[in-house]
Amino acid sequence: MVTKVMQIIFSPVLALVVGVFFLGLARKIIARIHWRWGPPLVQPVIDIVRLFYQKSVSHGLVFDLGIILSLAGSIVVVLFLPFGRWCPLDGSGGLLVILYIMLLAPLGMALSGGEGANPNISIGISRKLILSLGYEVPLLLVLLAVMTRYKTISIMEVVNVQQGTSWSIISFPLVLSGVSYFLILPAILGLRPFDVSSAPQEISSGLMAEYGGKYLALATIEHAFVLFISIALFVNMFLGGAANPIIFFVKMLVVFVPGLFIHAVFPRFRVEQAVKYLWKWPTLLAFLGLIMTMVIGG
Amino acid sequence: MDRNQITKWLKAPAKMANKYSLHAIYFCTGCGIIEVPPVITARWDAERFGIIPAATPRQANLFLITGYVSVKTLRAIIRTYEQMPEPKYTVGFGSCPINGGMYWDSYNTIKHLDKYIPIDGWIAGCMPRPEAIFIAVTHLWTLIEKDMANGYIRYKDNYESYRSNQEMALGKLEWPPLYPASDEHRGGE
Amino acid sequence: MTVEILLIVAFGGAVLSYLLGKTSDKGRDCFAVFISLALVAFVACLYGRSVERTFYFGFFGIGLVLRLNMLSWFFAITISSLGALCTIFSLSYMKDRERTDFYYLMMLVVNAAMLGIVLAGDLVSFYVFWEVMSWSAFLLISYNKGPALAAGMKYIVMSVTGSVCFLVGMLSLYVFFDTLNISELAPAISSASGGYILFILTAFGIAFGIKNAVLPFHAWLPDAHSEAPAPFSAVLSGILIKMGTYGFLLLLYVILGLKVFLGLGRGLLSYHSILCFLGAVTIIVPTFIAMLQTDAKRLLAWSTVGQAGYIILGIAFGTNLALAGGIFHFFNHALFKALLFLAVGAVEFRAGTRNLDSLGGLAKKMPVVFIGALVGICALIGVPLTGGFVSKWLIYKTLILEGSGFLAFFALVGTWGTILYSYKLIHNVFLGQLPERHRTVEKAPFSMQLPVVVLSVAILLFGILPGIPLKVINAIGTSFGFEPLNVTLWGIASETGALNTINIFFAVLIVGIVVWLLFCSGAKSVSVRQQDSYAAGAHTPVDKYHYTAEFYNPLYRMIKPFLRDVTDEIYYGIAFFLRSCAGILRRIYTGDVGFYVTYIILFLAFLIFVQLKWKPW
Amino acid sequence: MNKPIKEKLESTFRDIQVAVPEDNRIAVTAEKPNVLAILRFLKDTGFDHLALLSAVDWIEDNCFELCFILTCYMQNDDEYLDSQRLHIILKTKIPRVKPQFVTITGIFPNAEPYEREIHELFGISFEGHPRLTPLFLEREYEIPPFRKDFDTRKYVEDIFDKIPFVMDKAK
Repeated sequence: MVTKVMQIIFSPVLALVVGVFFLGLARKIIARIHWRWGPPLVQPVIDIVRLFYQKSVSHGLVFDLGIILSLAGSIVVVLFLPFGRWCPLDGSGGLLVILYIMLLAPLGMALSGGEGANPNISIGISRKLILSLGYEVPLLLVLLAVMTRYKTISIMEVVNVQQGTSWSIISFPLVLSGVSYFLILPAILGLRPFDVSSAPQEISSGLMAEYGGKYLALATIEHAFVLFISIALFVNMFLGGAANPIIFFVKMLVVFVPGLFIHAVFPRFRVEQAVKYLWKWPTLLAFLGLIMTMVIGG
Repeated sequence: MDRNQITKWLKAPAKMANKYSLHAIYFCTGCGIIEVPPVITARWDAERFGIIPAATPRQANLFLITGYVSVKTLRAIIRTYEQMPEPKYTVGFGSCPINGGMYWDSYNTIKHLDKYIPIDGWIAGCMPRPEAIFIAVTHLWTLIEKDMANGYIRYKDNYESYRSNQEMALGKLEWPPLYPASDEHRGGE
Repeated sequence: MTVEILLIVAFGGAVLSYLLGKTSDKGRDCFAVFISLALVAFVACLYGRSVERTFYFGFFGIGLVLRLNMLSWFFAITISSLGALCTIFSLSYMKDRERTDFYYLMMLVVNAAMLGIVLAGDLVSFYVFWEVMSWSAFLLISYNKGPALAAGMKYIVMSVTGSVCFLVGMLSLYVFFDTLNISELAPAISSASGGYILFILTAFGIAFGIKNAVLPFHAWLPDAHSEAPAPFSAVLSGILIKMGTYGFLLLLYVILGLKVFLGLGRGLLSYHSILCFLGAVTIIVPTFIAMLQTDAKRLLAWSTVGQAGYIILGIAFGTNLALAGGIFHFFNHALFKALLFLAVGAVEFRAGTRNLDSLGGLAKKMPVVFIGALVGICALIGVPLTGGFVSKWLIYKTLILEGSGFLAFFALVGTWGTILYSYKLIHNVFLGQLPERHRTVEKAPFSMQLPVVVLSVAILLFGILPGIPLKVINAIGTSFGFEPLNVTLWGIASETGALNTINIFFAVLIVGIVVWLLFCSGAKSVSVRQQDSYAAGAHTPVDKYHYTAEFYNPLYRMIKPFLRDVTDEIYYGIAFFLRSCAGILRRIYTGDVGFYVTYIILFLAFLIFVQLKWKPW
Repeated sequence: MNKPIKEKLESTFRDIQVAVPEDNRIAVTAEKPNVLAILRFLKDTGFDHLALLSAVDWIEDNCFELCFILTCYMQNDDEYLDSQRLHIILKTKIPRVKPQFVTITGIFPNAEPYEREIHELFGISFEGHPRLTPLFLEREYEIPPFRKDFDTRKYVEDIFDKIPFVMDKAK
C-alpha cells in the first residue's frame, strides 16, 4: 500500500520534471535549428519562477477556477498513465477514463478563457475545439484498434502483453495505427504546423491573451503535462512501455524530437487546412488499422 | 552573468528570476522597430539572455519603446503600459523618446516621454545597434540587482502628476485612472 | 398503497387543480406542486413490489391490467420526480401568462399518462395512456401560438402515424394469440414464426422509433422542443422521448425475451445489429447539426436526438453491460437534459431571448443557473465526475470487448461533437462580455433555482456514487434474464477492467486542492472591470468589442454541403404530394348540392341501363 | 505626344499658360473658374489618374497654390511609347486671406482625403465636399500647422514645455 501512495505522490512530480525538461529542450533545439545560441535548458524553470512572482490580472472567479480545473485534469491523467513499472491508479477505468479526463484540460482552459471576454480568446477557443475535433477522429480509431487488438481497456495490461511479446508498433495491424498516431502527435502537442489555436502573431496567443503572472505559469505547467501525457500514451501503447523509468524516458525523447524538427521550420496551417489534413491521411491509416485488427483479431 | 550561481538563486529568487526572464513587448512606433528583428534572430540572439517577444502586455514585463512617439501613439503606449502586470520595466530606444531628438520642434511628437510614463533605461543613438540594446539589457540587470529599476513604483506613487501630464498632452482619456485618487476601489497595494 | 390509487390520485389531481384554478391561482399552484410531490412519495414507497392487478370495467369486457415490476418502478420514479421539479419550475415561469389553468391541467395529465403507460399491464391500456400522452403533449407544444402551432401539427401527425402502426401490431397480436396481457404474451410469442415476429417488430418499432426520435423519424423533435414552453420542453425531452425507450425495452426484452431477440436474422443483417447501427448513426448526424444552431433550445433539441441514439445503442446491443449502460444513460439524460432546458428557460425568462448570438456574460448575473448549466454540460459531455460518464463508460466497454469497434467509434466521435456544441452553449450564453441591454437582468427567482440545484446535486451524486442506480438497473437486468454484474457502490468491479469513481473523485479533489494552493502561492491578482482587456492599446468600445457569432465558422464551411436536412425535405415532400392529390379530389367534391344530385341521377340511369341490357338480377 | 496635347489645350482654353519643362512633363497654370473644365477635358483625353492634389503656401505674394498632378493610369504598359508617358501638373492660385475652392470629388472621387488633409493642415475649405472633418491631428490649432506663419518652436514652448517633469515624491 505504501508503494502505491509513493507512486501517487511521485509520478506527477516526475511527469512535471520530464515535461519542463522537454519544454527547455524544445526551445534549445529550435534555437539551434535557427542557428541561434538559444536559452539555457532551465529557462522554462526561470520563466515559471518569475511568473509566480509577477502580479496578474483576473476577470472573475470562473477565470481562476477554469485554469485550476484544467491543470488538475492534466495531473489526474498522469496518475492513470504507467511510467515505467509504476501505474498509480490502474484499477479504476483504464484507457476510457484517460480519454475522458484528457478533455478536462481544454474544457477548463476554454471556460476560463471564455470568462476573459476578449475576442482573441474566443477565436482561440473556437480554433482549439475544432482542431481537437480534427485530431480526435484518428486518435479514437487508434485507441480502439489497440483496445480491440489486446481485448482489454486497461493500459497496464497492454504494456504487460507488449513486455512479453514484441512491441505493438512492429506487429502488423498496429503499425498503421502507430504511424497514424505519430502523424497527429504535433496536433495534440500544439507544435508548429498545428499551433493555430495559440498563434502569437494572428490572435495574440489565443487562449493565453489575458493570462498574466501565475495564470501563465499554470498554463505552461499544464502544457508541460500535456506534452508528457501524449508522448507517454504513445510510448505505452506502441513502444511497449518500459521496465524502468530511464528506458521509458529515452523512448519518449526519441518520439518527441522529430516533431520538433517540423515545428522549427514549418509555417502554420489555417484551421480548415489542419482539419482537412487530419481527416485525410492519419484517419485513413487509423481506419485501415482498425479494420485489420478486427479482421485478424477475429 | 551570475545566472548559474545557485546561492544567489536561493537568496533572492524573485530578483534573479526577474533578471533572467524578461518577456519583452516592443511597440512598433517609429523607425526603431527595424532594430528589433536582428536582435531576436540568428546573428544577435536575445533568447540567450532570456528575452523572448511576448504577444500581449499581460504576459510581458519589459516594454521597449522603439523610435519617436507621436501624440496619437502616446495614447496606445499609456494604455499598453497600464495593462502590464506589476514588476514592469521600460526601455526607451533612440534619442527621440529622450528629448524629442530630430523632431524636437515638431508640433505633433512627444518630446520627453518620461513626463508621461516612467522609463527605467535609455539607449542613446539615432537608432541604437543591437549591441547597444544588449548593453542596455545588462545595465537593466544591474539596476534590478540594486533595486533601482523602480519605474512602476514611481508611477504608482506619483500617479496623479503622471495622469495630469497625460491629460494635458492628450485631452480627455477614455479609460478610468489606474490607481484612483481615493484608492478605495483598486486598493493600491 | 396499491397501484390503482396512484393513477387515480394522478388523474384526479390534474382535474382538481384545474377546478381549483378557477377560484384562486395561488391555491392551484400549491395544489399542483403538492400533487406532484405526493406522486413522488407514493412511487418511492412502492419500491421492490411486483404486483399485477386486473380491473374489469364495462368497456366491453377488456379489462385494465396494472403491473408493477422493477423496470416500471425505475421509469415511474424518474417520471414523477422530473414532473415535480418541472411543475415547481413553472410556478414562476407561468406566473403572468394567460391560460395557466389549462397549462397546469395538461402538465399534470401528461405526467399521469406517462405513469399510466409505465404501469400498464396489457397493450390496450398501454395504447390508451399512449394516446392521452400524445394528445396532451400536442396541446402543450402548441401552447404559445404562432410557429408553435406548426410544430405541434408536425408532432401530432407523426405520433398519430406511430399510434396507427402500434394499433395494427396490437390487433394482429390479438388475432393470433387472443390475449393482450403482456405476461401471457411472452411465452406464447416465442412459438410464432420468424416472419411474424419481424412484422411485429417493425410495427411496434416504427411506433416507438417515432416517439424516441430515432434517425429517420426525428423530424418533429427540433421544432417541437424549441417551440414548447421551457418547463414542458424539459419534460418532453427528459421523459416523453423515453416512453419510446420503455416501449423498446418492453417489446424486445419482456414480450420477445432475450433469446428470441438475439436470434432474429444472422450476423450483420440481424434485427439487433440494424437497430445498433441506427442508434450509432443517430449519435453522429444530429451532433454536427447541433453545432451550428444559433437558438439555444433548438441546439438542445438536436442534442436530445443525438443522446437518444446512445440509449438505443445501449439497449439494442444485447449484453448485460450494454443494457445497464443504456438504462443508466436514460436516467442521466433525463436529469441533465431537463437541467439544461430549465437553465435555458430561466435565461429566456430573465433576458427575454434565447438567440445565442445576442446573449453573453450572464454568469455574473445568474450564478446559480450558470453553475447548473455547467454541471449539465459536464454530464452531457460525460466528464468523469458526472453520471453521464459512467453510463457512456459502460456502453463503450462492452462495445470494445465484444469487438464491434465501429459502433464505439461512432459513439466516441459523437462525444467530441457534444463537447463542441455544449461549450458553444455555455460560452455564448454565460461567458464573455455582458451586453448593455442585459445589464439590468437580475437573479432567477427561487422557484426556478430550486429545480436547477436539485438536479445538479443529483447528477453529481450519481456520478460519484453510481452504485445506487446501478443496483436497481442490475435488478432490471436480472429480471430480463441477463447474468447480474457485480455492482459496487462506486462502479463495476470486474477483472476485464473495473470502474472506480471514488478513486477518480478523491484524485481530482486532492489534486485540485494542491493546484489551488499552488495558485494562491503566486502573487495576488487584481480583479479588473470588463472593458479593461487587451486590444492592442486601442480603446475598447462598449458592447462592440466582444460578442460571439458564428462560433464554428471554419467547421461550418467544411461540412455545409453535408448538412441539408434530408429527412425534413422528404416529409415535407410527402405532405405536399398528399395535398396536391387532395386538390384533384376537390374538383369532384365541389361542395354544392347541385353536383351531388346530378351524380345520383347519372348513377341511377347507369343502373337501369345495366339492368335492361344484361338483366343480372 | 506632348506636342499635340499642348496645342489642343491652348486651342480650347484661352487664358492658360502651357509650358513643357522636360520632354514628359507639361505644366499648365490656369485661373480658378476654368480649372474644373480643364480637369474634365484631361480626364477625357485619357489622363484618368489624379496622382496628387497638394497645396503650396506662397506667403510673400500672399496666395496659396493648388497643384493637381494627372497621369494616364495604364501608361507604363508596353504599348505606350516612352514619349507618351506624361505627367501633367495643373496649378492655380487662390487668395490667402479667406481661402476657398470648389471640390473636385465629382470628377476624381479619390481626391476626397486629399482635400480633407489640405483643409486640416492649410485651412483651405472646399465647398461641396461630402465630409470635411479632421483627418490626422489630435489637437486643435488656431493657425493650421502647415502654413508658413505657424511658428512651431513657439507652439512647442507653450504646449509641450509647459508640461512639468514628474518630481518623485519619494525622494
